[in-house]
Formats: sequence, C-alpha cells, structure tokens
Amino acid sequence: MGKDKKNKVLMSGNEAIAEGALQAGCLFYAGYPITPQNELIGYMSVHMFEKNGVFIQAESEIAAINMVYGASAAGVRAMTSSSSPGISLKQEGISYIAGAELPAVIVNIMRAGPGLGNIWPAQSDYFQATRGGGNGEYRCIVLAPASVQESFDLMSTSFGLADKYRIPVIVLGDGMLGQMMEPVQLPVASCQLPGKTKKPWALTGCKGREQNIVKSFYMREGDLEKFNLKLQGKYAQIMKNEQEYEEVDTKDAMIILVAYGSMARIAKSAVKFLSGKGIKAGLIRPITLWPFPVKAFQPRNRNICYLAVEMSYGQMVEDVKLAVCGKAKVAFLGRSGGGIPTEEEIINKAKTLSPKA
Amino acid sequence: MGKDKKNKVLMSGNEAIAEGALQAGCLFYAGYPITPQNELIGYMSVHMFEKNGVFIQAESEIAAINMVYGASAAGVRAMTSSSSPGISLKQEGISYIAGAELPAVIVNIMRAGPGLGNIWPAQSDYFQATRGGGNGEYRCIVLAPASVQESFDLMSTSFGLADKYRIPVIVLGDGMLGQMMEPVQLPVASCQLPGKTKKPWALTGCKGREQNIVKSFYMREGDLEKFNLKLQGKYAQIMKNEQEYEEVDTKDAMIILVAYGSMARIAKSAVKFLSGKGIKAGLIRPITLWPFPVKAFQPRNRNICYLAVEMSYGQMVEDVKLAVCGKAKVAFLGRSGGGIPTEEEIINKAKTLSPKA
Amino acid sequence: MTEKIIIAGSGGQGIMLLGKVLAEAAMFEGKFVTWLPAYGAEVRGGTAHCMVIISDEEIGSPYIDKADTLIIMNKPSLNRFSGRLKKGAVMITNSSLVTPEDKRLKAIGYPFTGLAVKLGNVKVANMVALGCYLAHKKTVGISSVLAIIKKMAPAGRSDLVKINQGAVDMGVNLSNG
Amino acid sequence: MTEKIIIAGSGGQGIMLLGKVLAEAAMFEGKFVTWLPAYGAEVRGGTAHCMVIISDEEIGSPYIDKADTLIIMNKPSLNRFSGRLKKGAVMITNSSLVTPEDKRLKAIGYPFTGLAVKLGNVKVANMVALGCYLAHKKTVGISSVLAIIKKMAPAGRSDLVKINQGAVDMGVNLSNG
Amino acid sequence: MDKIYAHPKSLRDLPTHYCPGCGHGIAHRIIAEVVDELGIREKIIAVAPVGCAVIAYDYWDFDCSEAAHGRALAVATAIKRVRRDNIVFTYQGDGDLAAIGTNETIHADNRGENLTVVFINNGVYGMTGGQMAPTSLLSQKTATTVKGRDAQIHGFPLKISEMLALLPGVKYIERTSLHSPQEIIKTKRAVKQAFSNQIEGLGFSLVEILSPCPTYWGMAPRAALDWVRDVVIKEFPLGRIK
Amino acid sequence: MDKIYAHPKSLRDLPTHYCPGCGHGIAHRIIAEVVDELGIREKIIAVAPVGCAVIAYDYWDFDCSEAAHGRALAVATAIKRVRRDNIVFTYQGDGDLAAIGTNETIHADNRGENLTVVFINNGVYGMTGGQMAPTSLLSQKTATTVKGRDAQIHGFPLKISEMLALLPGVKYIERTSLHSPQEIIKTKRAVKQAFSNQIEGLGFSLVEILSPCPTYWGMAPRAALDWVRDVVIKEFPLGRIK
Amino acid sequence: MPKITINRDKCKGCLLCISVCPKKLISVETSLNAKGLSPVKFKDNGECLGCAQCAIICPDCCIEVYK
Amino acid sequence: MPKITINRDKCKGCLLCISVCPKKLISVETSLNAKGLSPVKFKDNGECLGCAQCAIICPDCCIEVYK
Ligand SMILES: Cc1ncc(C[n+]2csc(CCOP(=O)(O)OP(=O)(O)O)c2C)c(N)n1
Ligand SMILES: Cc1ncc(C[n+]2csc(CCOP(=O)(O)OP(=O)(O)O)c2C)c(N)n1
Ligand code: SF4
Ligand code: SF4
Ligand code: SF4
Ligand code: SF4
Ligand code: SF4
Ligand code: SF4
Ligand SMILES: [Mg+2]
Ligand SMILES: [Mg+2]
Repeated sequence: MGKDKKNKVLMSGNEAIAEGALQAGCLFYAGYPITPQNELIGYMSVHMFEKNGVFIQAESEIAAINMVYGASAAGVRAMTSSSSPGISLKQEGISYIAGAELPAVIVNIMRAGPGLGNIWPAQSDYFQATRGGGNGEYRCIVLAPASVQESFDLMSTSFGLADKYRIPVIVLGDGMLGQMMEPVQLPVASCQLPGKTKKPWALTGCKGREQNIVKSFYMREGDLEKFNLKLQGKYAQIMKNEQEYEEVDTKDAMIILVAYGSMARIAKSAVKFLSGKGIKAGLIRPITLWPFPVKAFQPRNRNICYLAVEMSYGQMVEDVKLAVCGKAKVAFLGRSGGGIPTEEEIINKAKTLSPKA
Repeated sequence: MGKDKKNKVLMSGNEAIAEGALQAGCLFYAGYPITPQNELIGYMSVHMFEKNGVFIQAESEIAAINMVYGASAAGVRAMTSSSSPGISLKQEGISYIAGAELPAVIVNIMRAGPGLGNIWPAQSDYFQATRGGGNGEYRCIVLAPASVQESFDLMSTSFGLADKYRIPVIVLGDGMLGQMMEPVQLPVASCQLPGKTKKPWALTGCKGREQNIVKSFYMREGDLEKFNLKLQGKYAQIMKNEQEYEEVDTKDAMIILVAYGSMARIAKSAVKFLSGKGIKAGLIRPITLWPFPVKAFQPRNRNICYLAVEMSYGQMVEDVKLAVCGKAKVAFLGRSGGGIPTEEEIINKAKTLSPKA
Repeated sequence: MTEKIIIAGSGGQGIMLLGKVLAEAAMFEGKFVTWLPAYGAEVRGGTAHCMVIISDEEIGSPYIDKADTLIIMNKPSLNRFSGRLKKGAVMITNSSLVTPEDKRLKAIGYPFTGLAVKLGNVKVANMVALGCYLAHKKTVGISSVLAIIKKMAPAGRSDLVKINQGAVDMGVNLSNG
Repeated sequence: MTEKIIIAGSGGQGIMLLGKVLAEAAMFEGKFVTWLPAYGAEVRGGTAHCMVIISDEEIGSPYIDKADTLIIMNKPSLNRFSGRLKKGAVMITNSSLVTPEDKRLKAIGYPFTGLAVKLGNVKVANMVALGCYLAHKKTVGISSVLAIIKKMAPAGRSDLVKINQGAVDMGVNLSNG
Repeated sequence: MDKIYAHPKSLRDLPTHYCPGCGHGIAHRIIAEVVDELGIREKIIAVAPVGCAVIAYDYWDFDCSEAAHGRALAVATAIKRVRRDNIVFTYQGDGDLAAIGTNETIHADNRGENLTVVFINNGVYGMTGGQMAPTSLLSQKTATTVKGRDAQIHGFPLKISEMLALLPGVKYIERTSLHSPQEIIKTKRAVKQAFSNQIEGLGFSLVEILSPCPTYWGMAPRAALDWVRDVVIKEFPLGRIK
Repeated sequence: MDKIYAHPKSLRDLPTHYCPGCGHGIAHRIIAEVVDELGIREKIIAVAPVGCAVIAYDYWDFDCSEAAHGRALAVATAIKRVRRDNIVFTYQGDGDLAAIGTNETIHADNRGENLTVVFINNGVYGMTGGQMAPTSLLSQKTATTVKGRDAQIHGFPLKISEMLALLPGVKYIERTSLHSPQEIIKTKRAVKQAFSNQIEGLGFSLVEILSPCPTYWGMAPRAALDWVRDVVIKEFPLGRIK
Repeated sequence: MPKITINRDKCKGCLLCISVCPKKLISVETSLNAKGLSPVKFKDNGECLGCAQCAIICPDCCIEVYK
Repeated sequence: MPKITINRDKCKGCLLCISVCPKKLISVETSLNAKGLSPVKFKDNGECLGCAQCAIICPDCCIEVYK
C-alpha cells in the first residue's frame, strides 16, 4: 500500500469486485438483490451502462445464472453475484455452465446459514464452492480475496482463467469483505483483457462457418463418459498450473496457520503477535481454494502443526488434511453462524499447540 | 432371499422406495418428473391416495422441496424425489429444512452430469449429498441402498431417523438401482412408524399452547451462532450413533474394496472372484454415507490397501482417506458419465494392488 | 448357475413383458433374479430391450456386458446386440423380421411373429419366443412360466391367459417337435 | 500506531459519512485504513454505526471488539457500545442527546446537535463531533479532513463545503478553546 | 368509558423493527384484527415471507412458518393440504410474490388452493435496500434504477393480480390501499373477505395492498401515502379484480 | 419438373428420434422453412429446451444453445441483449415453458424482450414418460393422473398465452394447431409473423402450437390429430390472442 | 368525552396520526422516548371525536381510543 | 404431371400422409425399411394433384413434391 496516494480510491469489497469486473471487460451482469452483496449489483446497475454493457436485474437467482449462461454462450464476458441462499439456487445453472464448458464468473459474498440464517459473514459455503454443490462431476476454480485491493485484482484473474479454461470461476468472499472499505489502487496493472482468447465456439450466427452448439447433453452411449474424461484432463491441468497462495513466515515455523479470505487477515495479525512472543508461527493463505494449493504443504518437519482457522466448523480443514495426509498434525479452530474466531482465540489455540521448546 | 416365496413381489427400486415410504407412514409427497426416477413419482401418484395422503405433482423441484418443508412443518412425514439436476435445484430448500430442523426425506436417483448430462446411472452427487450442496453449515443423513429390498427397507429407517433427529435424510440411489427389478419381501419387519416421535413443535394452530414458529432465521446477535452450535452437537451425536455399513470378508483381507450402492454389488462380485483366486480381498459397504462409517476403518495391518470404487472420479475416496488418515494405502478406481467400473476392471486393479505374498 | 439374457426388439413387441414373465417365474422358483430395462429417451424411436439375470447366488451387476443368451426380435436389435454374446453362446432370433448374416453366430431362428399371427394375435410373438428359449435353456420351469402368466393377467381375462400360455407351448414345441 | 474507532448514532445523523471522511483522510495521508458499516436489517429502526481502523501497518480484522475511541451520537448507541471501550479509553458523546450516567466512563461530551443547529444545519453535528475527536486524537491532520470534505462534496456546492468545514473547525475548537 | 379501538389480541404489544410510517405495521394489525374478529387465532397458520416482514411471526401471536424467499405459497399449499381444518395464509412482498416467487404464485393459484394471500405491494425491495421490484413504477428511482425504471430495459410494472384473475382456480382478488383511514377500513374488509372465503372452502383469495415504503421511496411517511393516493393507484387501480 | 415442396435447407436430412406422428417434427420443419424464407439462417440463434426436443440442434443447421429445463427464456434474453443483430428464438414444451419455466417466461415477456417463442403445447410431458403437464386437459389420463386430471387436486389447464397477453411488453401471441395441412399452413404464417416482428424490433412474440403426442395420449397419429381438432381446441381456442 | 391514549415508547414519530386527526389534537413532543425518537402527544381538550382515524392509520399500533 | 417422392428410410409409417391425400395415392408397404418400420409408398398413376398436403403433414420430412 505504502505512500502512493495516486489513483487510490476508498471502496467497499463489493464495489471493488464490480469495478474490477468492468475493468476486466465484463460486458454482461445479471443478478438479484441479497444482503450482503447489494452494493455489487447496485454498482453494476449504474456503471455497466457506461461501458455499453448489459445489466439485468433478474427475476430470480436462477434466471440470473441462466442469463449468464446465455451471454457467455454468445461470447461475452459475463458474471453474476449473490450471497449464500441465492448461490444455492444457482447450483443447477453452474453445473450446466461447467457441462457446456462456458467461461463465467460467479461471486458469492457468503453469509451465515443454514437456510435464511442471517446476513453476517461466514465461510460455510466452502464445500459447496470447491466440490460442486450442483450435480455431476465438475469443478469450478475458486478464488478467495482477502482485501478490497485483492477483490479488485482477482476479477481480471477470474475472467482470464474462465476464458482460458472455459470454466466457471467462483469468487468467494464474505459479508465482511464485501462491506468493508479500504483504499484500492486503480487500474489493475496487467489486465487480462478479453479478446486475448478467441471464442470460435461462441454463438454468433453460423455465417461463414459450421453450426455451433452449446450444450451439456450427450445422447450417444459412451459420449458423455468421453466428455467427462476430457473435463477431468482439464481439471488435472488446472490443478497443476493454477495453485495460488500466500506464505508468511512459514520457513522455520513450528505452527502454521491456514486461513483464507477475511479470516486470513485475522490469522496474519495472530502470526505477528505470536512471532513477537517468540513462538515460531507462520501462515499459509490459499488464494485458490480449488485447486487447493497442496504445493504449499510439501513435506516439512514432522513435528510442526497446521492449524486451520475458518469461519465455519471445519470445511477447508479437510483439504488441509488431504494435503498433509497424516504427515503432520492438523488442528482446527472455527466458529460459524456469524461468529468469527478472534485474534485472541487463535493465539490461545496456537499456544496450546506449539511444541514446547 | 432364499426359498421363501411368500409376500415377495418383483419391484423396481423406484417402486420399492415409494412403497417403503408409504408403509413407513409417509403422508405427503411432492415431486416433479425426471428420468430415471419417474416410476417413483408415478407410483406415488397412484398409491398415495389409497392411504389418504397427499400427492402433488409440483410445478418444479423447488416448489416440491418447499412443499415438503410445509408438510413437515405441519407435522406429517413428507418426502420428495428427483434426480441429479432436480436435486441441484432443491439445495436452498434442503438448507432451509436443515436450518428449521424439520424431518424430511429426499430421494436422489442419481444420473450422470454435469448439466443435463444424460440419464445413465452415476454416483457423482456424493459430495453434494454428504457435504451439503446448499448454503451454510448443515448436514443431511445420507443412506445408500444397494438392492431393491434395501431400497424398500431403508425408507422406514429414513423416516425414523428424520423424525428422531429432526433432520433431512437423503436416500442416494442411482439410475440402475431405480430402474432394476428384484424380488422384495413385504411388508418390512419392524417398521419405525410415525406417532412414535411426538412433534410438539409442529404447526397445528396454537390452541391450548404457546405459538409455534418454524424458521431458520436468527435475528439477534449471537443467536445464530448458538443455534449452529446446537446443530453441531446434534451432528456429533449422529456421527457417534448412526454409522451403518456392511462388511464382507474384511478380517484377513489385504485388499479391502470400499463401495456403496449399485457399485457395491459389482464390488462384491469382484471380492468373490478374487477370494476364489486366493487373493485375500474384502469389502466395506457404507450404508450411511453421512455419517461416514469411519468405525469400519479402525486401524488394521499397515500393509493392507483400501480400494475405493465409485461411479465417479473420486468423491467417497476422500472420506476413505480422511478415515484412514495416512495409516494405510488408499487407491481409487472410478468411471463416470454413465460408465460403470466393471467387475473385470475392479479385479485387475485389485490384482495390481494386492501385496505379493 | 447364473444365466444372463438380453431381450431386444421394437416398442410394440412386448420385450419388457417377456423379461418380466421370465423374472417373475424365477422369483416364483425362489431364485435370485434381476431385471433391468432400457429407459428414458433411449426408448423413443421404437427400440426396446431389457436384461434379465437369473442365478442361485446373489447377483452383482444387473447390467449385462456379455450375455449367455440373446433373444432378438427385430433387425436393429441384432445390429446393436450381436456383439454382446459370449463366445459360443446362443442367440434366439425372430426370423420373421431378422436373420443374422454372420454365419459364426450360433442362432436359433423361428418366425415368432408369423407364428403369433397364426395364433390370432401378433402380440404374443414374445411368448412364442419365450417358449422357444425355455426349450433350449431350462433356466426356469415351463409350469412356473404358465403360472406366472395366469397371475399377471388382469382379472377376468382368461382369454388372454389362454392365448399367451398357448404361445409359450407353441414355442416350447418348436424345437422339441 | 493503530487507532480503532466506533461511531454510532441514529439513521439521520450522518454516522457513515463521519466514518468515511475520517477514512478518506487517512487514505489521503497514505495510512492503512478500513471502514466497516453495520449493514442489512440491522439498519432498520434507525440505529447506525460504523467501525474505522487507521494504522501504520497492515490491518487484520476490520471488526472492532474493543475500541480506542467511541463517538456516541445518541442514547441507544451508548447502551449498545459502552461496553466496547478499552479500559481507560476515550468516549466522545453528543451531550444534546446523551450523557453517560456511569461515572467510570471517561466521556468528553459536547452538545454537537445543539451546536450544529446554531451553525444553521442540524446535519453537520457529525462534523462537529469529528472536529472534537480530532482535537483529542490526532489520528489524521485537520487539513486532510478539510481537503477531503472539499473533495467529497458535489460539484458546485461550495456552501456545503463551507458549512461542513466550519463545523469541523468548531469541533476542533471546543476543547482547544 | 369503553375502549372502542384497542390493540388486537393476536398482535403482540411490542415495538416493531419497521421504519417509521411503514405500511407493514398497518397490514399486520389489520390481519390481527381480522383473526380476532373471526375467532380463528387458534386455528390459523401464517406463512411469513423473506422481506422486511421476515419476522412477522414475532409480532403475531399465532402459529407461523418462515418460507424461503418466494416459496411461501408452496409451503402454504402443503400445510393446507395436510391440515384442512386450519386456516392458512401467506403474507408476501412484491419481490417475494411477483419476482422470485412468480412460479409458485401462479401454480398455487391455478390449483385453486383454498388459501388466503395478503400481498404487500410497496413497489420496491425494502429488505435489501430499495432495489427495483417487479411492481416499481415507470421512472421510479430505486437502488438499481438510479435513473428511473425504463420499460425498454427493466420491463413494465407487473400487474400480477390481473394475471391471476384469469385463472379459473381463483375465487377472489381485490386491490386496496393504506393511504387513508377510509382505505385502511376497506382493506380490512377485503382481508376479512379473503379469510371468510377460505373458511367457507371457496378457494384461492388474494388481497393486494398498496403500501408505502417511506424509506426507499425517499419520502416522509405522509408524503409516501399521498404518493400512493396520487400516483401509485393510477398504475394499480383499486377495487375488486375478481 | 419443379420441386414445389422441398426439404428446407435449414433442416438436416436426418431421421429424427421422435415417435411416429409426433408434432415436433412438423414444428421443426416449419421453423426451418421460415428461417429459409426470411434468409436468416446465418443470423439465427436457437435455444432448445429440455423436453423431447432436447436435441433439436441436431436437426436444425444453425447456431443453437441448450438451456436448462425451463430456463430457455433467461438464456435467450441474455443472448439477444448482447447480440442485438442476431435473431434469437426459443422452442419450448409446455412443461418447460409453463411449469418449471413459468417465472422466466413471464418476466422475459414482461420485459418485452425482442424475442420469438415457439411454444409446443402437447398437453403432456413427453420426454419423461407422459406425466401431466400444466396444459393437460381435465380428465386427461397421464402417468401421474391415472384416473384423469381432476381440477380439485391437480388444478386447471393453464392458459398461459392468455395470461401473457395481458403484459404490456408482449407484441404478438397466436395459438395455432397442427391437426391438418391447412392449420399447419396457418401455423407457419404465425411463426413467420413472430420472426418478422423480431426482425423489425417490435418486441416479444409467441406462437403456441397445439401439437400431438400420440405416444402418451395412447392414440394412433391420425387419431391424435383428430383429438386436437375435436377436443383440445375446445379448451385452447385457436387464433390471435394479442 | 372521547379520548385517546398513545404508547409513547412504541411511537416512531411518523406523524401519520397528526395528518388525519380532524381536530388537530395530536402534536409532536419535544422530549425523546426510549428509542431516541420524538413521539407524539394528545391534547385532551374535550374536542376529540373518538373517530379513531388516528388509531386506524398508526403503523405501530400505539393508539387506543375510548368513548 | 405432378408427383411425389418418399424417403423410404426416414419414413416412420405414421400414416398421416395417407389420411390427407385427396386422391388416396399413398399406401403402406409390406416390406420393412432400415429402421424396421413399415414405410409408405406412392402410387404414381397420374392422378397426383401436387397439392402437397402429404408433404405438409409429414412429421419426418420424407416427402418432396414435383409439378
Ligand atoms: C434466495 C434469496 N434471494 C434473495 C434474498 C434477499 N432478499 C431478501 S428480501 C428480498 C426482497 C424483498 O422485497 P419484497 O418481497 O418486496 O419485500 P419488502 O421488503 O419490500 O416488504 C430479497 C431480494 C434472499 N433472502 N433469498
Ligand atoms: C431440472 C429438471 N427437471 C426435470 C427434468 C426432466 N424433464 C425433462 S423434459 C421434462 C418435461 C418435458 O415436457 P415438455 O416440456 O412438455 O416437453 P415435451 O417432451 O412434451 O415436448 C422434464 C420434466 C430435467 N431434465 N431437469
Ligand atoms: S424499508 Fe420500507 S418496507 Fe422495509 S421497513 Fe422500512 S419502510 Fe417498511
Ligand atoms: S413422446 Fe410424444 S412428444 Fe415425445 S417424441 Fe414421442 S410423440 Fe413426440
Ligand atoms: S380519535 Fe379522531 S379526533 Fe380523536 S385524536 Fe384520534 S383522530 Fe383525532
Ligand atoms: S401514527 Fe403512531 S407511530 Fe406514527 S406518530 Fe402517530 S402514534 Fe406515533
Ligand atoms: S401431392 Fe396431394 S395428391 Fe399428390 S400424393 Fe400428396 S397429397 Fe396426394
Ligand atoms: S407422413 Fe411421412 S413419416 Fe408418416 S407415413 Fe407418411 S411419409 Fe411416412
Ligand atoms: Mg416490496
Ligand atoms: Mg409437452
């Protein structure tokens, strides 16, 4: 951040996501209001027209995600946003987008559940985002910004990845991130603008070429399995190439916190505090939740302990366990339903875990 | 099965589920047609009226799950059924049912995806069923029958568990199980009939008591977290008490197949074949997918190998890995998109894994 | 003993019923049995098939990769399923509509459709074929099949019972006679 | 330096704006800053609050459990937030509408609303409070705040700029004078 | 001295979370009065929406269910079908009933479910901060139509009651308003009719109530009521629709 | 010798998967002919439904998108909004358009999207085995109404076209039938009108086509057409609705 | 003589009652209530008609009417 | 003289063409086509009107008409 005052704007996470999308060349947005992401749809409703893009307040989240399907099929960068209950409703649509291999960006500013729950921040839709809450064998790339600046920056990454792999990308934030304001440096340095990726598959009318079909249905025996294998190949590629994470002081750490999004901010404060107390603590902050950054968990000292910290009762921790695979201790601290593990709680838990030495 | 011819009826899995539900005292069904579970809704449309129950062909899967919410809120045993894309649409509704602590049974006769995919059998909605495809921190009990008889039998189990814990129960079958016919012994021996569980929380009109409210919304700070902790307590209870599985020849086995539902039938054939060839093979067949039967994976010989076999590219295998936690080898064989691992493929894979001895 | 049969033909030929009668008879005899239909959009355009497995032991997959017997009632079915026959296994064909050209296939052909027309109802071709099958593979007893036909018929339709039972008998006698 | 401020009052009092002006000024000075509003149905019924953190270092949670300063503009806000103050920390109160009874609380009270009315616009009570706050905690410079007020005003509304800046000045001078 | 206007029994004596001058409070009271007058408090089951009225169950003192946003009529259909002797109604906003819930609304009506619906048309999404509702007026400024609703882009104000009236399953539809005591009395009469119809088993009845949202109309409460009287009813004429 | 009735260019010369006598085949051909005649094959983008016509894209030789069951009009809305120069239409069954998709249908219409809809009303869910559709006739026997549709339980045949006609965003709605060559010619005229409207930017146009499903009506193809002529059009009268 | 009572602490000061009282008997209080809002008060000068217009329009059910 | 051609292998034998031909020039074939169905055939006896009724109603687009 530093002292560079130029081009900095105080923005909320929701606004930064919207602005980031617009600067990344998003030309279609459809959404339905829901707290805590209303500033996002609000921002889009004003600024999309300035870009000559299309903004639609849809009649429902389901209509919105299927509109995104349509706009993307027609070849433009398209997105929707919502919060947890609304994202649940989009699951079939997301599955179709994955099945039709369409690029699309879906923003989930998570709130606490289950059901209507409340509007407070939470990270309880991790499983849904990373393992597909919809039907069938598909994945979405899942990105988790931890600051307003990163919320802005990751939008161009999202659209870039979506186009590159023809895959739905989920940006997973939470109510705190969506609502809070921070300074943001605009515009993004290297913007993966559209046009880089050609879209010969898009529906544009068949002038001068064969018919294009966008679909997820495979009628003939064997075809769907073949297609599924193709998808799996793509996913393997993404797992290999696209893991992103931030590491803080992990080198000599005996206790490594693992946290993403808003939660990671608090975990980082805790790490600083612990280090100050002479406890060798570090942090792994997954930026891609799928592919999960298993790379970051390459074998370390067997005596170290990972402490997954979540605004949930333990979802990402499963990925940590799967990555560590019994080769180190994995502990967990979490709260949900609007509760957020505090810096103090993290510090206390970490203290009980760090090997006496 | 044996030689007892009495009361045996040749039924499809879909019909057996419907009949099982009716015999378990289900008095409300709402559904929307989708292959391969149409015989289920068809059966209900005919036979529910004979029981003076309510059958509604809903305008959509979403309406259906919310009708189930309503009927259950009013105190009757209620269910819906669908197949994968339709189940995706029900995710918000299931989350609400979990959040309102309502008993309900949801049948998913899985088909291959993603998107429209096709109507062939698959097991690719395991993650969705076991980890909640909907928003928030909730669980459903998930039961996976492997035969038509068991499809029938588990319906009374399902309604019993749903009432006992006030929780949604998912019965997870696949197109093969739903479509195939086998002999079924009627009626079920010990039927967990309704009426056993009192429902003082049900909406019946407030005559002679305080107002009842069925809801998942918690407005005041702290209340939702408290409620979430209560749910977690319930889930811990269920994990402790309700794990169900079948074990075949696991005692001395050096290779243990893990498979559920239709897949387990084929795996069982493979185990028989392998044993015949002198390879010490066994099978763990989870009947409850959540709670996953971790009990069945208590420490064994470190040299054994678990082989998870699925009609998917690897979903249940994560639960196997989490249960085994690095203490034994875990291998995987899977096909999806309509492809089903054959007995031969399983045998070949198992042979490559079984320790040479 | 495990017997895996694929039965295939066109929509109106009573393919599913043929399979169900066989399966019911097996159940009647206390055997393990599975019956698996083709389903869904596959059925459009008029082809139909089902798979029946009868065994003394618990049955694994109801799906048949390689069949012990094929019962083929029309030409498209031959093309689709002839590759599914185990080596040296038997194929029963409805020679009114189809005759395998590939001489390596061990086919037992009779004009089931023609014979059914003679019996006065083209729809019982399936039962003639069933009888023919039973004469070759004694998977279940003829008497069980006859009893099942009676059981499955709608009340008061003894005419249906009679013609169907007659068709089975005719099928049985084709190769016996 | 890290300063955590909770600002609370009723809907029409410009609570959010107070926080934003402060946050913008901090950003203008190159500081790290976060601003977190109360949101959603919480806002119904007329209470409003926001949380501002200003620091020389990266900021963890924007949520404030224990505040270095409270700015309390009405009575319900006092009840809700008085427990959130760090031991010995300062509370700035709008004595036109609220005066803490608990004598242990270290409260600096001035009648911001009353003073704003005197300035000719009840709505600038928030800026008077901001000035008062800045006089006590020099988290950001007064000049930065005045610049931000100018920047944030709609074009052509120099009247607004003037009265708001005047209100800040008045607030600054309350305790200075 | 007689109390001639008393707090209805079915309404708890609590402060509500609604903004000053919000029509929801009036509508809640009307329902409570009707429930008292018909003596059905112990039989009634309400289905509350997701919208500003989400916690209506905290104010009414009778059995209530929450429903997911837009699904109130699916929930109510099931409750009524399994409990024929209870009186079941939904209370829904315009977003709930006429946007996300359009499908459930139309098909419950078309099935002729013996239900009562109180439909609060305030032309805006109150709960989420004043976005456009299907019923927002042309050129109405909302959080998502800052330049005003434009038919070309956002479509027209949706007259769902008129559409529903076409369905043979529907018994009674009336549009009323809260803009004056006189209209409130008419509204109450209509609500009573809608409940009486259910008691008599006559089928689906709906009352659409034009209701002010002073907060997101950006008006003082009185001005909001005048706006209903002078402007809203031009687009949404009052009276019996079926 | 001139070919006076030829296979349209926009329709592939392939056997279809439809049952003998199914109306979908006729409707596909009509659309292909209109597309050819209007010379818009290279501009057109079709949105196919989930229903028996799910693979319509295999038959038409122009750009096509699948849409999830019921969501064709959401998909089409977006395509048209981002590609104003293309001609976009949906082809939907009665389950797709008037059951699960009711909400998308009504709101796309209400927004007055400049789209064309071909709505195949065959009174049944063909794809899934002949269950009741919203448009099934009273006392019609289906897989889920074995004793016939009963208004008390299953509701009434839904006249969604009449409902849609109320919406100001809708330009043109006509109901036609396939029961004779004459009616087929009228249907084609209507479909052409619906496309021409879009080309001229006039707004939402829908043609509801009464179409036979011999398989799930349990009738021979000819009998099914006679049934349309003698029975179905009594409930669903032909002609211009708007 | 008819009169009304106003539940001061529930009153949100929306002023709707004021706008409908034919006798202008209701006015804003200067002191705030527990909610921190300015409630309204009734002037019991014997002119009240007991017409209940005020009660009927009150969104917060603050007013009861006696006759 | 007008006439029609029938794509025998695409024909599904629905018989709709037969039902509309004013001259009764179309009839069922006894032999089956590739699909295993009984297609229809045209009697080219010079009576064909080229009215295309048969082609218009054919759901499988099997018929072309020449004049
Ligand atoms: C599935 C889902 N989508 C969106 C929301 C957010 N939401 C809550 S209420 C509401 C609309 C409120 O408008 P209306 O129904 O008109 O009620 P009002 O608040 O105006 O009374 C919305 C969009 C939600 N809770 N759930
Ligand atoms: C979400 C979802 N629900 C249900 C289905 C199953 N389904 C496929 S088509 C169809 C209805 C078909 O009826 P209709 O739209 O009338 O078309 P038709 O086949 O009659 O032409 C249904 C219910 C599905 N594919 N997806
Ligand atoms: S936002 Fe509008 S509808 Fe909601 S409580 Fe306030 S005034 Fe009422
Ligand atoms: S089932 Fe009906 S609609 Fe579907 S192809 Fe067959 S006849 Fe046509
Ligand atoms: S009852 Fe009538 S006259 Fe009396 S205060 Fe109320 S409105 Fe005024
Ligand atoms: S109408 Fe009610 S809430 Fe409004 S000012 Fe009058 S008494 Fe107070
Ligand atoms: S063109 Fe007319 S006359 Fe000739 S075969 Fe066809 S329907 Fe008959
Ligand atoms: S109408 Fe077409 S498909 Fe039907 S019988 Fe005639 S040629 Fe064959
Ligand atoms: Mg509203
Ligand atoms: Mg249909």
